[in-house]
Amino acid sequence: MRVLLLALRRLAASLPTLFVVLAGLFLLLQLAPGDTVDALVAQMGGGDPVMMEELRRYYGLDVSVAVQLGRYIWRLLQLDLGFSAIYGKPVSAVILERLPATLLLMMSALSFAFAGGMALGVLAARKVNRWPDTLISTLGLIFYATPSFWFGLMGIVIFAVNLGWLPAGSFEEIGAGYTGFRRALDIAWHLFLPTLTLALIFLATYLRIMRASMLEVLNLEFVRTARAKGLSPGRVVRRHVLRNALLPMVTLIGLQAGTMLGGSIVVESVFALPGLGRLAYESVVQRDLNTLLGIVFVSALLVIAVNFIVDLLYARLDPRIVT
Amino acid sequence: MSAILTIDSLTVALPPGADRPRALENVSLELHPNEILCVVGESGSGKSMTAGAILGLLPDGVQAIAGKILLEGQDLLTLDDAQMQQIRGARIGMIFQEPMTALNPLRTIGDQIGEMFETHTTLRSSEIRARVLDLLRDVHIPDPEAARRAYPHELSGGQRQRAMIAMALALEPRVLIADEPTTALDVTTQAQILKLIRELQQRKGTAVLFITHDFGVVAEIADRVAVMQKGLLVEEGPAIDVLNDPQHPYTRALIAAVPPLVPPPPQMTGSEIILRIEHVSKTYRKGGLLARHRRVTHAVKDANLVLPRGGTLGIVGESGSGKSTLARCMVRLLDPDQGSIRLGDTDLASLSRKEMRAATRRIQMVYQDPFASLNPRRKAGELVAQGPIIHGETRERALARAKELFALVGLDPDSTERYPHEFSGGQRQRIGLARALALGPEVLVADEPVSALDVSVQAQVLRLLADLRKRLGLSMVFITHDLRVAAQICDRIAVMKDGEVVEEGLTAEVFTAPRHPYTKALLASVPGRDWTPPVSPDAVLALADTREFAPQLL
Amino acid sequence: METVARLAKSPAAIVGLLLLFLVVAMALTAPLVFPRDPLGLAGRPLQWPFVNSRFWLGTDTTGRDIAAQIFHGARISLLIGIVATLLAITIGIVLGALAGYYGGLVDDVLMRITEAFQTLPNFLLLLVLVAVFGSDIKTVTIAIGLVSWPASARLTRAEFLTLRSREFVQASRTLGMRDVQIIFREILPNALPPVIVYASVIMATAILLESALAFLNLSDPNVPSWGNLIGTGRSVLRTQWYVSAIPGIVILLTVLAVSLVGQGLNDALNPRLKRR
Amino acid sequence: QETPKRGGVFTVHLGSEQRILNPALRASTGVYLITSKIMEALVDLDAKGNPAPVLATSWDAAPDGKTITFKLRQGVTWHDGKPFTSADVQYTALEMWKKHLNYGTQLQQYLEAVDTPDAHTAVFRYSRPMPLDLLLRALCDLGYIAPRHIFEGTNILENPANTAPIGTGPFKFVQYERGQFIIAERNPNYWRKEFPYLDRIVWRVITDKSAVAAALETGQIQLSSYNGLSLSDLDRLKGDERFEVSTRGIEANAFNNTLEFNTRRKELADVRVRRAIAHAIDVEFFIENFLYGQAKPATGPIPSSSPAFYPAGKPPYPFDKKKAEALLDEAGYKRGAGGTRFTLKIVPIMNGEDVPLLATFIQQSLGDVGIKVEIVQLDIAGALTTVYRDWNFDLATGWHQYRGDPAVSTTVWYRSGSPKGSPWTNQWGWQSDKVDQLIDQAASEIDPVKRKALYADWVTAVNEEIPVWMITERKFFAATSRQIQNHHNVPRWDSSDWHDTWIASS
Ligand SMILES: Nc1ncnc2c1ncn2[C@@H]1O[C@H](COP(=O)(O)OP(=O)(O)OP(=O)(O)O)[C@@H](O)[C@H]1O
Ligand SMILES: Nc1ncnc2c1ncn2[C@@H]1O[C@H](COP(=O)(O)OP(=O)(O)OP(=O)(O)O)[C@@H](O)[C@H]1O
Ligand SMILES: [Mg+2]
Ligand SMILES: [Mg+2]
Repeated sequence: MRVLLLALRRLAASLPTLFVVLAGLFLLLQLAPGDTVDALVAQMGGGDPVMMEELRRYYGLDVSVAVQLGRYIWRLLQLDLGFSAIYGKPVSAVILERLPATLLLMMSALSFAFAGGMALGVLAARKVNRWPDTLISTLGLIFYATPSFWFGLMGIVIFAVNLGWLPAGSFEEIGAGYTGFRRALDIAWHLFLPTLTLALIFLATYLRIMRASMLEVLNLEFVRTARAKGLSPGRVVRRHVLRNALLPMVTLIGLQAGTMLGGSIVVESVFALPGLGRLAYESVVQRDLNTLLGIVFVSALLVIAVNFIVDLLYARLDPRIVT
Repeated sequence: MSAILTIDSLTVALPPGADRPRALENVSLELHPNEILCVVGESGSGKSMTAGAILGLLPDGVQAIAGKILLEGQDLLTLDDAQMQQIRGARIGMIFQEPMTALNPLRTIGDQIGEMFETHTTLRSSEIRARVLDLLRDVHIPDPEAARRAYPHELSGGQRQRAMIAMALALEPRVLIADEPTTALDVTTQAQILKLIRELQQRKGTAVLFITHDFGVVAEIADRVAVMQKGLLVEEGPAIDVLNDPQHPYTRALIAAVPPLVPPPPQMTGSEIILRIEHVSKTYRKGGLLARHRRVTHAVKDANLVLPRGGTLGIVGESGSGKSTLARCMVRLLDPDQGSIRLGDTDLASLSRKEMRAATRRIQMVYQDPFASLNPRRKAGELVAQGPIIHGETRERALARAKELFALVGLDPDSTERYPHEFSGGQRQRIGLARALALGPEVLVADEPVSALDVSVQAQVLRLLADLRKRLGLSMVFITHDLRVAAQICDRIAVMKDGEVVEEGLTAEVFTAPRHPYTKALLASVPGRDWTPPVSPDAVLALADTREFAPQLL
Repeated sequence: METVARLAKSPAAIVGLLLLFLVVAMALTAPLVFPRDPLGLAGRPLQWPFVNSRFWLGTDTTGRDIAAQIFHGARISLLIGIVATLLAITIGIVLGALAGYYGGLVDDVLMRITEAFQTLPNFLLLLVLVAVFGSDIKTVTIAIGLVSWPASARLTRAEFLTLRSREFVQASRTLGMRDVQIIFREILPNALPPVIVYASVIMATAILLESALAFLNLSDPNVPSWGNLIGTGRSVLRTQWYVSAIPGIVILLTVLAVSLVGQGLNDALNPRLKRR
Repeated sequence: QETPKRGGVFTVHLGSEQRILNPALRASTGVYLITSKIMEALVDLDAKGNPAPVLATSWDAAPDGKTITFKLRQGVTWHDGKPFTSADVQYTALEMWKKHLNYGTQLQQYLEAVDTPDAHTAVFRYSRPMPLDLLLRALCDLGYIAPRHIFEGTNILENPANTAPIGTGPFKFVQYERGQFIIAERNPNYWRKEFPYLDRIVWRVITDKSAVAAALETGQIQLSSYNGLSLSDLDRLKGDERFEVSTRGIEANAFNNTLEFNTRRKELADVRVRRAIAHAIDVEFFIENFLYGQAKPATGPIPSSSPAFYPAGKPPYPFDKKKAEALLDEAGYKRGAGGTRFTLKIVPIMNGEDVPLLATFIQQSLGDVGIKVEIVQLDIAGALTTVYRDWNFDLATGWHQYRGDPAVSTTVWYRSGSPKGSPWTNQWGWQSDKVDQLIDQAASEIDPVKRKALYADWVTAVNEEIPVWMITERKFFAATSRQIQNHHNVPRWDSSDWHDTWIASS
């Protein structure tokens, strides 16, 4: 109950930001050359002006920008994200269809990056300045420097094309009609390479932060206290260092939620995944304003939610924080 | 009585590039059961290194290269890590200086104390819980059950230090090492902790190696004293002897630098009031829009003070009592919520920002932290010249004046080209002073200007201040938490508690006949109040030789 | 000076500097080694590397010399990296400094704006900007700068928050200094080191962002950028994978170089690590 | 040939998400590829390319060309069980084709009424003569019939049947999972008894071209048509036994690479400059090296695959650098400092993989004759607006699709008077009375022989002036698994109903 209240309060606090983002984007996109009707006509391979004017009227593009914005906001206030021009369905429905793939991808990439980054960071910090540290840090730097889409492409070339071990794309085997566990397995198999691709750069970041944070905490007074108590080094790390060192990592999750969504645009288009990122790309190209704003709305909510969860987590980890 | 811990010709090497090659040189010490051995010395003399060497917890790159450390006959330097782990905590307990940082902020007190038993015994958790409660009771923490479940940040500094002591003594080690355990605490709390250590030590017969830089504390608690200087043990003996009849010149100098608690006879000051503070209040507000989340601290409540021209007004009080807040209001670093601050006939509190910028040349401030108060990216001379330049002086003239000021505060005038980090703490404090003086202020507000300095340096800076005051006719507001310092330098004293000025009057009167109970308690807590350091002027001169300061100022 | 000396001691930084030097050398010598227009038709499309001695890295789908594009592309990547980074950092520093120094309402407003930028996935914003303002190289560079500043603003703000309560800042105020002077002359030089270190991260990201844009066919086709080359190679990925692979490796090495130098700088500027 | 086998799932590549699945509202290959199996048109083309009956069984034009009567097939029911009647035809023609359908509104501009004397007769009445051959050829694409009872009285554009189509075709719509797949299953009550053979058709959305080949090779899809594969993959798969890669059965959908000139720009207003540009581009080289030979130089706006109209000829502007330079010099644009004569902006209209390649090739080629070219990269909506509404271009390059009859969508590229903003029409600021006249005459000429002659004149005229240069003549390629039988057996097979398609067991 208290958590719910907190969540609501947090949401209320972020509303102005959200509003600014949506209105700003709306106005920005008005400056773009062409509108959704142009994109539609392009897809159809042509059309005549009468029909185009008619479509503009239909999509409500024939009135002034101010009126359009006013209408949009009015609808938004009623929690209506509007109608998608590309898909001819309510935006909320379109987004809901695409959300699972993105969420799954983000979550698996995040868990992978977090767990891997943590493990490698701890290892590197404990062997600081010795060869495992050097190796891990170097790998981290290389991961960080790899363009993710390129890694994905090369992954496809090697693992899908040459070796044939992994699928080259898509979310699951279509029409295979798998259900239950078999389907989960199938999805996991399809998401393996995309997850790796998206996670790589974050893994590198987490690794670096974890290493630095471990080294920092290892220098703190209370670690000396713990050692003076006669604790073994392993125990010192487990019981005193780790949790403290995790705090900046947790903060980082919140900070990077937005970046990760951005990264999924590229990854989803490399692997042809039906996710929000690719939808966002398509709606920019197709000038589907409602869908794009809807995605921004949802992803902002997502970022806010992630940050909220991070804060809760932080408060659990750190008793000094009162929520 | 045979020693329980013997340090025999211990030499500890520092890594290349450190300020000296050896942290400890040929140090020999004995610690007997049921005694408190105080190790004193200035910062960097190697006190902490001694403790670290005993526990085998020296920093990376620092190594014991010669000598022995015998604990009940066993040489600790020959033990491997696993064996040392058996000894740490179980046979040697340790208390550190900072109660804020020495406890893991993310785990409860009970958990951290219980860990001692988990590590070294096979007790069951219910037994551990009972033992922890007993320990907390032993160290007189109010409501031990609550304290057990509390996180460190939920306890006060004194309570945390009690918890540390409980933890160190959990397994009743024969030896307890305490590295400046009371330095970070207020005097009243310090007095309680010292009493507690004494009490527990006597009850359990523990041998305590007590590290401190404060001779007052030594006088309060020590059975025997060892004095260290730059890694060498220069003097050792029973407390009474060393304190009252020090042999080594260094010891003599150190002790001479300790200000006596008895104020000197009052100086004559005029009756003209230069600074008058009336009904000043300041409240800090923090936090969100919702009333529940707002945090309000009434840092200063209706303060009234007067500073006579040419006089020094001391403001004393415990941490958080509002001393700094009041000082910042005086120079308008903070805008007081209400009240007036009359400097001559101007009310500083009512000036606009622009007017205040012009008025800054009349009232200047000296800061506590010699490291943080100087911009590390500016040359010393520039730092001093900055003020005049801002107020319209030409650059050359201001820099020339800076050189004069350097000489005035006892710095080499040629050092204006150096950067702050190339000076020692005391020297930096002199730069800060020169910067404040450069504008020729009528009033100087000094917020704990000597608290961060070693006693010997502190003595010099205090002397310098007194000297300048006489020569330049400065009026000064002097903030300190050290009553010994206040006694020596201030004509008038104001005692603050929780934002209020609870007592104000001539120093001699306040010290000899305190009226407010809080003032009484404060005075009663001063460590070693019964001991009057023997003063010998030659000792002070001897100390000066060990420093690089210009001797004409002493 | 000291920093440079310390930088020279770190092997990672040396490797980074060396790689960076190579990239810069490529950028500088490009017009000498490959005087012809790198986008001009050089020969038959899709020749494999090391087959034709005239095109030792082969040709792409439009018959352009890959090696020439790699060399000339170094200029583009460096240009984008440097200009976008300068832009991002300047915006970040100014906003962060104002927010951190003044606090209160100014801070609230500026941080709201920063947050707004951070809730929006930066790549998405970049797409929108490019869709709106077109994709010539200037626009792309500015757009990348515009989406990259929030982190540096936060960093600067955090530095200012700690520094503004430092005693030396208070001292400047009690000396009668004006806010502008305090912000830019007293605090900023002290707040700069972490921001400079972070600049390397921005620069690395900027190079990656441009290549991702190019990969989606949204960067400037009139310049020989590495990302464009990867993008063109995508359609022949299964057969002539080298078209994408080569520029990818070059981007990797460049970004690696920038990060290594950044890390070296970090170590050199971080006082805590000085003693090691 | 084996005997056809019933059953099986045919999986087809779909290259882009479709906003709408109603071919009576949207004429595009993307829609046909799916919905032509579900909904049917009045007529379709037979193997020889002649109009063949589907929902219309016969047709007849009045001598004045203003009245055309269709007899409709009897006993056909919609997928929801309602009977198909002339009311459906009337409704679709007047409410959809004439009002909403792209190209349809143009085609049916002069349609005044559709009379329904009985349930199986529909009489189209025009205010101007309508050539029967034009109408029939156009109706293959623009003649799909939608169920009146579903649409009538609703907002046509928002009707759910637009994305869950109900038709009379051999397959019934089952499911559309956005971004992923569309499924249709066998219609047991199809009017061609015993047909279709297939149980199911699944269209998989794969937007990324490089992923398509992998899907094909791993058997995830069995057909990718309309150049859904990249040129290099098409080339590679030609050598693969498992697939047939050819243009067979897609002949009706020819297209050209184009180069549009904005004649508002003074240099380009000079026909010599336009010709010089055409001469400067080595089309053969481009085709050979960039298109893997999958094209030939065009001889004019009417492709050779359209025998009813194609006037034989040679490519009008063969590659000749010297001549190009001479023409430019003659026009007064001598090479200036750095060898540059002038600079042009080219806007690629990205509706095909080869468009950016051609833009680059044009840039390279014109650079050689001293014309500096800057490519303006825009996404397709941006490019269309920039070229067709804002006229903010010097050159543009994209595709022209020929739709069976020049009058459907080709002549508008040359005819003046198209409203500003209308894409793929003459927005080049170029006008010729002679050409306008020829176009208008041919559009209402009901004698096929005379029509062909008029178009031949027209081709000569526009080749002379080249306001737009049709550079190459191309056909779409499809890659089909050899398991699939009876595929590409009619000229617009991919857009046909697939009632006789079946899958051989491997
Ligand atoms: N980690 C370290 N690496 C190198 N030298 C060090 C390190 N820690 C301390 N030193 C040096 O060792 C010497 C002794 O330091 P130590 O900490 O024992 O002094 P201290 O007497 O405890 O001083 P303080 O009163 O300031 O705590 C000093 O010269 C100091 O500079
Ligand atoms: N910037 C601030 N915001 C909120 N509260 C503050 C702030 N500065 C000080 N306080 C609070 O105001 C009270 C008085 O603080 P102040 O610094 O004046 O005490 P002090 O007597 O100088 O203590 P110390 O001896 O530790 O320096 C304390 O409770 C402190 O926590
Ligand atoms: Mg110490
Ligand atoms: Mg204070």
